[in-house]
Amino acid sequence: MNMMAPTAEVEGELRELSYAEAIREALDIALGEDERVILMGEDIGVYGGAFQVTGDLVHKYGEERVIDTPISELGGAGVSVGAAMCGLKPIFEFQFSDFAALAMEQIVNQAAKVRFMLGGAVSVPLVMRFPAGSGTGAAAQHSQSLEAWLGHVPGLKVVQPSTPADAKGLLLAALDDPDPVMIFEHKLLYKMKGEVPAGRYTTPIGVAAVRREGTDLTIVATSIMVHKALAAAEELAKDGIDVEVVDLRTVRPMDRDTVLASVRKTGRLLCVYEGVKTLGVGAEVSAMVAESDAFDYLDAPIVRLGGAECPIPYNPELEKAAVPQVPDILRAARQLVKAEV
Amino acid sequence: MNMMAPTAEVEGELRELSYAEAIREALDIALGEDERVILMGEDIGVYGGAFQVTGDLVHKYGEERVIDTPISELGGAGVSVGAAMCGLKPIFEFQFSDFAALAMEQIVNQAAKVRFMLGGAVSVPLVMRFPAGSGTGAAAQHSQSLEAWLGHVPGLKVVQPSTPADAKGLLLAALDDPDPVMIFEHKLLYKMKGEVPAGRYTTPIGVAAVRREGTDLTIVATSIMVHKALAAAEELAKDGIDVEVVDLRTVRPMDRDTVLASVRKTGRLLCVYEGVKTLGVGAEVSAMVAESDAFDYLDAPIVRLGGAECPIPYNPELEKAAVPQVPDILRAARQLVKAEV
Amino acid sequence: MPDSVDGNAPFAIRQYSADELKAALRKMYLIRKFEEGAEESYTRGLIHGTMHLSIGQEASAVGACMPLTDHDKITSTHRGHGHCVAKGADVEKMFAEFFGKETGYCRGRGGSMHIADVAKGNLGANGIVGGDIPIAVGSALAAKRLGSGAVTVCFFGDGANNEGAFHEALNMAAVWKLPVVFVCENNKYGMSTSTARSTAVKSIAERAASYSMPGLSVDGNDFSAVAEAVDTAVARARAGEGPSLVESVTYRWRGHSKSDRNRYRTKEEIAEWMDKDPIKRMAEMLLAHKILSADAVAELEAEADREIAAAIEAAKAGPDPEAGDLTRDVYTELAA
Amino acid sequence: MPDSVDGNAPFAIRQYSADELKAALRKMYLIRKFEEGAEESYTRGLIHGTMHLSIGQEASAVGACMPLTDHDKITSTHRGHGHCVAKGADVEKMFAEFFGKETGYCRGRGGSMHIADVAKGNLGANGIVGGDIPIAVGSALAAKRLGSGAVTVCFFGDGANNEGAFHEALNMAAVWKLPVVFVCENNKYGMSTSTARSTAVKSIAERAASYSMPGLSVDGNDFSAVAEAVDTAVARARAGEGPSLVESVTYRWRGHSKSDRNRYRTKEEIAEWMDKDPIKRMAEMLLAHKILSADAVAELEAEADREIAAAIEAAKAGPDPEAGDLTRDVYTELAA
Ligand SMILES: Cc1ncc(C[n+]2csc(CCOP(=O)(O)OP(=O)(O)O)c2C)c(N)n1
Ligand SMILES: Cc1ncc(C[n+]2csc(CCOP(=O)(O)OP(=O)(O)O)c2C)c(N)n1
Ligand SMILES: [Mg+2]
Ligand SMILES: [Mg+2]
Repeated sequence: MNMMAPTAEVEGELRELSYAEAIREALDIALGEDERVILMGEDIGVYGGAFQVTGDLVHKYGEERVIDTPISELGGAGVSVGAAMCGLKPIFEFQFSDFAALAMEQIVNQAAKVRFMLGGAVSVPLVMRFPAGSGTGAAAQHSQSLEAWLGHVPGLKVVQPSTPADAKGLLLAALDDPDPVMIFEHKLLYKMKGEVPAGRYTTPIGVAAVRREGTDLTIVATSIMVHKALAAAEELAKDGIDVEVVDLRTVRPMDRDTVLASVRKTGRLLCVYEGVKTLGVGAEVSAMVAESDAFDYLDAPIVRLGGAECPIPYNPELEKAAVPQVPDILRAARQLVKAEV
Repeated sequence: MNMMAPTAEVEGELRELSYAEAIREALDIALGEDERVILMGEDIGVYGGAFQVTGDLVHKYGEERVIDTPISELGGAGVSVGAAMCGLKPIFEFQFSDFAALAMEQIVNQAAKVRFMLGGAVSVPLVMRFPAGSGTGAAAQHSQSLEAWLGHVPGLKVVQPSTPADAKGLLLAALDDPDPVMIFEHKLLYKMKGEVPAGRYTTPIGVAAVRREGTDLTIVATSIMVHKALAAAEELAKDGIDVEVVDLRTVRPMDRDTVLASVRKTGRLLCVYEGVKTLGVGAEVSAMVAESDAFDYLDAPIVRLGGAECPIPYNPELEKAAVPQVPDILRAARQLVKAEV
Repeated sequence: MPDSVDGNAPFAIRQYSADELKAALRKMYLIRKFEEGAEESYTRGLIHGTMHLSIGQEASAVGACMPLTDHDKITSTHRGHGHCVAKGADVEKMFAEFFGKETGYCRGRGGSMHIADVAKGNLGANGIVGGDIPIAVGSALAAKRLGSGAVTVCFFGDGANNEGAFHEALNMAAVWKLPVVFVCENNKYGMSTSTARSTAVKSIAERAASYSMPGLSVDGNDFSAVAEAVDTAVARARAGEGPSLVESVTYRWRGHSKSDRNRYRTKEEIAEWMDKDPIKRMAEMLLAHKILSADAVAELEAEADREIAAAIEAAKAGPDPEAGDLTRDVYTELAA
Repeated sequence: MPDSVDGNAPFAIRQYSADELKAALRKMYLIRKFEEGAEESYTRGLIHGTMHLSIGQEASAVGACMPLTDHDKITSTHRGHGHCVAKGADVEKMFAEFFGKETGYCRGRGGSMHIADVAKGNLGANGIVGGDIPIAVGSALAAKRLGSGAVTVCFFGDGANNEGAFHEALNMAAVWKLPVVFVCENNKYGMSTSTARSTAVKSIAERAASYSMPGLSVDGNDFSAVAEAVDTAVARARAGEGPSLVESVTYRWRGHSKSDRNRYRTKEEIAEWMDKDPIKRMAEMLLAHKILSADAVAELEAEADREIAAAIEAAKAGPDPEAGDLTRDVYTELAA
């Protein structure tokens, strides 16, 4: 069984698509079925997006619906918030997730809070897409993984698809959601291929996926780290270490049940994520487990592999060293299965 | 022994000052001793600051050194970064920490990273002050505790003084630090009085303080929660529960040694913080302990009390319910000492 | 314009019916009395937090809303009570919000700084200076795309015009020719900081040129002048010709918020502006053009007093939110 | 101005010595060749990541730096190689940075997008569009406070002028009369988006009026015009009269970055601008005014070629950073 394939309930014919193509297909479906859907972002029109995600959609739907914004992240995000409050369903692309630092005000003080502050008088059906992560040699200001910031904010939902099928399904689920959903896409995944069902389907927000079943150790990984964890799991299987890999998929709200069930089974937990280790997503996964009844099942400390405590360096070797790699996972996993409380 | 008093090494005569007065005293010392120090912020001049922290300093040092900025948080923060790179030592006040959402770009992409990106060619000796927290009836956009965001960012140091003495000492330490230091001050503490040594002294960044020794349970608390934890500890002592209260003081770099030593001693950990529970500071404290050798000493799950998963509401009763209060700590602590792995 | 009206009369007299003008004056009194009532309630400890009063700025709020229907939208600021009343809100529900009641406009979750009346087109006050400007542009984008015909009036202060959001939002509104009117209420100070000390341009209306949109500065204490300027801008917006910037020069009599000690301005300056009371001016205009008698004006004022007193009492009696509802409305509850 | 110089000659001819002009042309060649070399190195896989070439904009970078000494500062952008060379950087250390070497300007940590030369007053390229504008104002604030006399030239693009940071920073610089010159290199596009589609004003220089500062638009391919405009602005800054905005209208011949397919502009447009080659124009001016002979120009170009080739070889040979140094320079190491 291919654990990376879409779940059984999905009916559409399966095709091999890249992650970027899968997102584009979701955008195409969204634009096609609902006039209220608009795309906003920098260079998403004729340029096709910095990572060619929007591609030719502007030619199909026109400049009025695939809107190139000026380089004005705060204002652009705010326009999308106002438009969402007033009947549109904007899908806003940050060219790099790092530039969200310019728009935190509108994302956090406005989009996330306006429904609550107004006592439920409005909803903000807004989707934002954040190309994130390192590995492209773009250095410190174009390589961050900032999902933990938004994961800290009530009012937002935050997802990190790791496969083409989920990239499509989560985007369509985000679109159906009446509240703001933030999608962190890893830039190195855009070219990754995988099976994607045709037609419309949604991948539920808030539900993790067990990508590989195992009994000795649970790895909870996010985004591109899911693939590294699976590669490590194959290696470890050769040593007789049977790893369960949980793809967290959603940072907020976190799927407590799936994570805890896995930890109860394996008794060991390794969290692998690319964002900076301190206060990154794995900190929450660890803390959630440590305060749950699954704590009693733990046979070893909870280990985290996160990004190094530095900005992402330009030099390619340093850049690789700044985020967890397969050998790091192997090392941590081997140590962890040896450990005994 | 008064555990909230400044540490023994400090020599200055002790006076009762409010937290705001202690900060002002530190600013006064800083401005007085070094011409390169400037203050920047909104309404910090004749108005004296929204919380009257800067007070009359503008009259003593002039408008050229106590600079009222326009309402331009991003630009103002950026000016302070540039000034710090070029020989000044700016102390920048955000009127409310919430407005830092407008300046995350300059704080995170510039101040935190420029030294690293330039291979060490510059330092950014910048201090930023963030009045934070709820309890003033100012609702969702004026009540947040966002220290976890900055705690996630390498290149920054992040502190949360809980006493007047530390407010002064940490500010002077921040000023001596060659790198950007972010100080989160709780608005409800500004009027709190405490003993403050006269003259110049520093409180080390990165060092937690054991505010109360105990053997049954460790509470790691931050900012105003330290006082709530101490109040709860007094209550619990009546029931024979002996609580150790650790004031974290610094979010980044976190004082691993002090926290772990306490947990090794008590075997039980409760984290209390005002920021939203998910991905808040307590998540890191918990995860740090859960992956350390102190894990072996744990006799119960690690419990966190953090802010509720909602924006801060205006209604005063709801507002109180949105952050941990003494009864919540009592309840959690009692449950925790009963728990047994 | 009724035949009987003097062609040289002010715009408002020419443009609006006696009933409309009377309703406008009534709203101005209601704002004034509302805020005095709010102030008194605060002093009595009925109100939590702080508040930002717009006493002295009533002509600006009411004048700017004259050309709007309930279908049109406004976005508002921390100093938003006037905008809210001007857009047709119910003062009892406003007080209920101030008192943190479940019956308030925001069910007690928002308070003064987030007061909204979405049904009447008020998308809400905003606690972030300049935060509402891009949101107003988004509202206008939605109106254009959906062909709703709605115009959005975006209120903000002189202080807000130095925020990056102002620049980015006005630029986009202009590039996309959106139906939005930017109304900058220049009351000379952003908190304690005067425009002279914070704003590198004489008149904020001049900044319109950076966005190739019309910019007009008017006496914000002159109801008719404000109504005329905004009317022209709204007509332009409705005609698909894009945004405008109107600077409404006015003054707040009270401090910035409850904690203000007024150290940055003189008593004389305040007194001078109190002499320019916009309500008095409006009443005098209606008297001069025989729209209302002195008695009718006095009766309007007395009515407003009674309405406010009754609203306070009724609002006080409303239920508090349930503690168990703390996290309600963080997300939209979906029907099962 | 030497006696022999024609009073009607262009500013640059009147203002600068032959040696200075020759050095300027040399820098322009060096930029061109540097970027061609970088491009080739990229194609050969020697360079990681992407790069933004300024070929076609050399007159703007070099012209704007003419009035500056090493004591003055610049802040630069993602398209910053030209600024860096213009401010006096060593091309070998620049290549070493591109190759991720320990010997690079940023010890291999920054790459093309963060190249800096602090010793020469280049505070660094910035990967955040508009990110350098407030930083430049901070640099100017420091200069004013410390009385250093330094002027800061802040480079940014037409796209950056729509960022809120632009507005906030220019406003503060004007209010505080700081010694900074804003040089907007308008190359007609922010990535794929033309100024017509993104910027609600004809000429970016017009936006200076919003900050009551002088605004001047010049032909950015005319070395002398750029030098003259910036020289005036620098003099103003040095005299304590505050900031200026200079718009330098130019064009980038290459795509925005390595991934650009040039779908948003025509081949004709590119060709038209290639005809306006600023280096050719500069050389012609120097020939016309007999500052240099054709042979001398050719020799300058050949020298630049040799210098670049040698720099690439030398840079390649530099050491890579140590893996163990990953977290070095996150914080300032204090001497024990
Ligand atoms: C982004 C932001 N910065 C600062 C504040 C604090 N603050 C609230 S109102 C105000 C002054 C606003 O001035 P102006 O825009 O002129 O409006 P006015 O209060 O005069 O009506 C300030 C500084 C805020 N709420 N939001
Ligand atoms: C804040 C931010 N937004 C977007 C980008 C992506 N980006 C890099 S360069 C660029 C175009 C900048 O245009 P302009 O300012 O005109 O400079 P040019 O590239 O033309 O030299 C964009 C959109 C960025 N780096 N930073
Ligand atoms: Mg004002
Ligand atoms: Mg450009």
